[in-house]
Amino acid sequence: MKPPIIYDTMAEAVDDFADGSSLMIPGFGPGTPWNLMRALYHQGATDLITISNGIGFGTDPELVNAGNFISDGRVKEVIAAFTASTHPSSVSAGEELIRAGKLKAEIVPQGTLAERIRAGGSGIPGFYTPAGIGTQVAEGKEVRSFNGRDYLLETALTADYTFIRAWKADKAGNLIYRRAARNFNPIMAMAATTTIVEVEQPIVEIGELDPDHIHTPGVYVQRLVKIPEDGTFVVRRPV
Amino acid sequence: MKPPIIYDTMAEAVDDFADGSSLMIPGFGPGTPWNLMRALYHQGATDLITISNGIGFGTDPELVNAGNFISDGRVKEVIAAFTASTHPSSVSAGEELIRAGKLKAEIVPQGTLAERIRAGGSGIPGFYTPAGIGTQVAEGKEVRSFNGRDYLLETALTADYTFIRAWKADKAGNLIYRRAARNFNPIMAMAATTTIVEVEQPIVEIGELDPDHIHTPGVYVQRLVKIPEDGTFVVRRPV
Amino acid sequence: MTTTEKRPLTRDQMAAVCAQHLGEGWNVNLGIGIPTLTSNFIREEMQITLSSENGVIGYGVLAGEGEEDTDVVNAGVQYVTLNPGAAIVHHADSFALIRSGKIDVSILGAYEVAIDGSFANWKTRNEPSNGLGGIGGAMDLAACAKQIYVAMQHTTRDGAPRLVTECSLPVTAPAGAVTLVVTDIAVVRVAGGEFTLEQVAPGYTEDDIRQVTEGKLSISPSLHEMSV
Amino acid sequence: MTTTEKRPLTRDQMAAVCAQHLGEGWNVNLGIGIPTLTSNFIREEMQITLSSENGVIGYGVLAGEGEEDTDVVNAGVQYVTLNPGAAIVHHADSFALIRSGKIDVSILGAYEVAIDGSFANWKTRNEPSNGLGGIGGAMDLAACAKQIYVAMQHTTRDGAPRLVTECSLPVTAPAGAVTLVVTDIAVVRVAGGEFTLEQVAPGYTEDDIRQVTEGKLSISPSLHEMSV
Repeated sequence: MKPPIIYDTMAEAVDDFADGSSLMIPGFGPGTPWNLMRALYHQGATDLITISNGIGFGTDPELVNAGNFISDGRVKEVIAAFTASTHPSSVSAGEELIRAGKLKAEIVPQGTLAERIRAGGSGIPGFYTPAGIGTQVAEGKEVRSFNGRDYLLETALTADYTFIRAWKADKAGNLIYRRAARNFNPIMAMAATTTIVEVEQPIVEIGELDPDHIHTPGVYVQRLVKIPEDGTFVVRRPV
Repeated sequence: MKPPIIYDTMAEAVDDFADGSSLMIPGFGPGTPWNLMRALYHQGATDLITISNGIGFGTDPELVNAGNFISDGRVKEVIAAFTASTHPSSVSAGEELIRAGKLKAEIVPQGTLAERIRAGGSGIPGFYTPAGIGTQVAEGKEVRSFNGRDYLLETALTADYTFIRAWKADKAGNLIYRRAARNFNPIMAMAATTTIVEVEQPIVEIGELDPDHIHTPGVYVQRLVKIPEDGTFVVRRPV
Repeated sequence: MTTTEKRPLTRDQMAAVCAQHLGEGWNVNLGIGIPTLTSNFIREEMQITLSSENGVIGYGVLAGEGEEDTDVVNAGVQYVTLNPGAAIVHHADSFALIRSGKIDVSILGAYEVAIDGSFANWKTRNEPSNGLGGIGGAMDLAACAKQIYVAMQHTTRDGAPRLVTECSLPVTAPAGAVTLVVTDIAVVRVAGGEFTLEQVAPGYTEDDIRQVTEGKLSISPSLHEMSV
Repeated sequence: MTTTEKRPLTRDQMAAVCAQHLGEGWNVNLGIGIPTLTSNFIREEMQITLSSENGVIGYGVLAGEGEEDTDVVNAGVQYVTLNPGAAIVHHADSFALIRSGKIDVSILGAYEVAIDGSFANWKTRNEPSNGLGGIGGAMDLAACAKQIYVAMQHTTRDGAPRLVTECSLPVTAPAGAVTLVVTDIAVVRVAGGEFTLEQVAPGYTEDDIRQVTEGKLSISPSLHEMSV
């Protein structure tokens, strides 16, 4: 395979991102590609479809998530496990837009979301899962019985782009994540056409990472960019 | 979770293995649980259902595979990606029994086999795959179109037991495999009710393995046994 | 049953009561809110494994101030510690574990629990399907964990019952999901199409609980005051 | 075209010809037999990644005698070397990679290839479905790789054609799978419902190939002798 292109800046890595694209955004607190998200925010991309665990509030210009784009009206559709707050008192811009019918939204159980992404990266167009049976989530979906139990048919998710947050990378694009920062990163890296990675540690020479320790093989990675010293390194508070 | 039970010998680890059980056997050359297989052979288990990549020739009493049990008439059903040789001149006992109608056999494309096992360990009862469309393998299976392409419905595989070959383990049952010895091991460890592991290196204390390096979390492991110094450590030749 | 000053449980005390209902060697998943506090009340000798939707298998107590590893969080994105023997998997493998039925109990928050074991915890309004909600891992857990415990306040802020005959909000799982409810004033078993009162908070009586509980409420022969 | 002594290709030479048909930066899967020999003929500057069904992504040449790592094997369970930058995944993730369409070409052995691009390589007899065969990863690869090259002898030991109008053995994949066939005497493109002869082994003529090929065989305008 051709090794990934290594960019000097986040802005260059997302420069050609096309309006109207779908974007998978990993992260569950740690593991969020804050730097690429901020760069894309400034790049100006609009008319997006976002796939992420939550849609975010988007109130912090330094910790950019889907919510920042939603608040600006730059998202046409969201697919997520959290589209509304669980507290009636805290309502995001996204929730208001969805309720007003101005933003298309699909709410997905988190395990189903993860498996749909994994399926998308695995050439599996559909699978059956028990999550959501007997709930609103099952509306309009095929129910099928296996061994006497009901399951829902769910379909694969893929995306034009994903932004990945890695701890270590080599120049072949092999990635290693740290602790719970792994979360959605490995499966989203598999499911997107263009996988762009922000890396915490200096990108090392090919051969320096143990093949047994790789979480995402380089074959899935198109672009790498080292997070600069003044970049966003950690989740500075629970979000 | 309760930590796995650590056995002193292979024989003790398989002592209560019940006749009529299903058994997943990993291995693709390396990664084969030779020691547990030999112990089970001597334990006397019969009437087995085996799930493995190939059914083996079973001609070597030291490198015991499904073939040794088949040759002895101790297997009632095989599920595998190779049930017959690709050379007409080399016919195994299993192939002869299957052709004679004396052994039930299901032949499965290797990727479908791996995914069915992964599904079995993941609470996914069925999924769609393109492999086998337009071939004998599709006979009797549901064909469904997604985005204009045809796929086969395939169902999950689970088993009563699996024997796992690990490189490293801690007393919590966390496992690490080495290089291509990984193959079917992680997914079979997830898909069996009772997962019994033979370990190459001394079983270390809890906390000595890096959580980021674990390939099989201990939650999937019921029994551990260290391979003795005179045990079978390597594939001594291509098989 | 003594009738002393009524002392409803604090959130920490509710978490402690949840911890008392865990079995030795269980694999446990803790939802956001009161459930995640439970990790602080689990005795080591119980050999409990806590796993979180985000793929952390084997975490421990909440991290102390200044001791946070910002890459180690639970389902509530609170900083936690890793126990020795922990393992990390990705999100799809984490839910593979959940769906495969290896979680003995998931403790979740909820708005309502009904007598048939159905419960509601993902939508704050009874509105048709419109893509809105906060499901998180709850539906996977509700469908696949061996048991679901719910930890919640016994009533709404307005005093309306949360233990009900039928959920008024869209359900997270249909009948048969919830087996136990721990509230600020009671521990209630859910089985056989009814609630069974097993424990009351200090100072509370059967009647106190009955007044704020909708749906059939039986009394356990072993009803007793909580030890908190 | 010169007519000199006929020199059919050795297995190694066939592998070398396969290697000549790989594109820069391709992800390549090599089947058991002649295809696995191809790994020895790939130039480093081609930036080819070889991956194997068993989850080895980025292997290199066959291991020399005495240099075998018994945990590093290819799809044929031959000892190979790992290239710098290799990564290991488990079997399900390996086929996730294959099914997702990221393999540019898989080179496989076969018994027969038909003019429509269907091919047969998993059953040695034309018998009904009885659970017998050696499929391995071939059906997944045939369904999902961007291209399938077949490396095989041009005829059976009895001299019967293996390039045929229609496969007589049960197929591994229906029409549209195989794009190129490399045999001991020819390189044949498969497209548009016909074979197109592109290269011949030293000393062979169009007519030599036509005599042992069934099904429509066109001649490429750029027909030339193989460089081996």
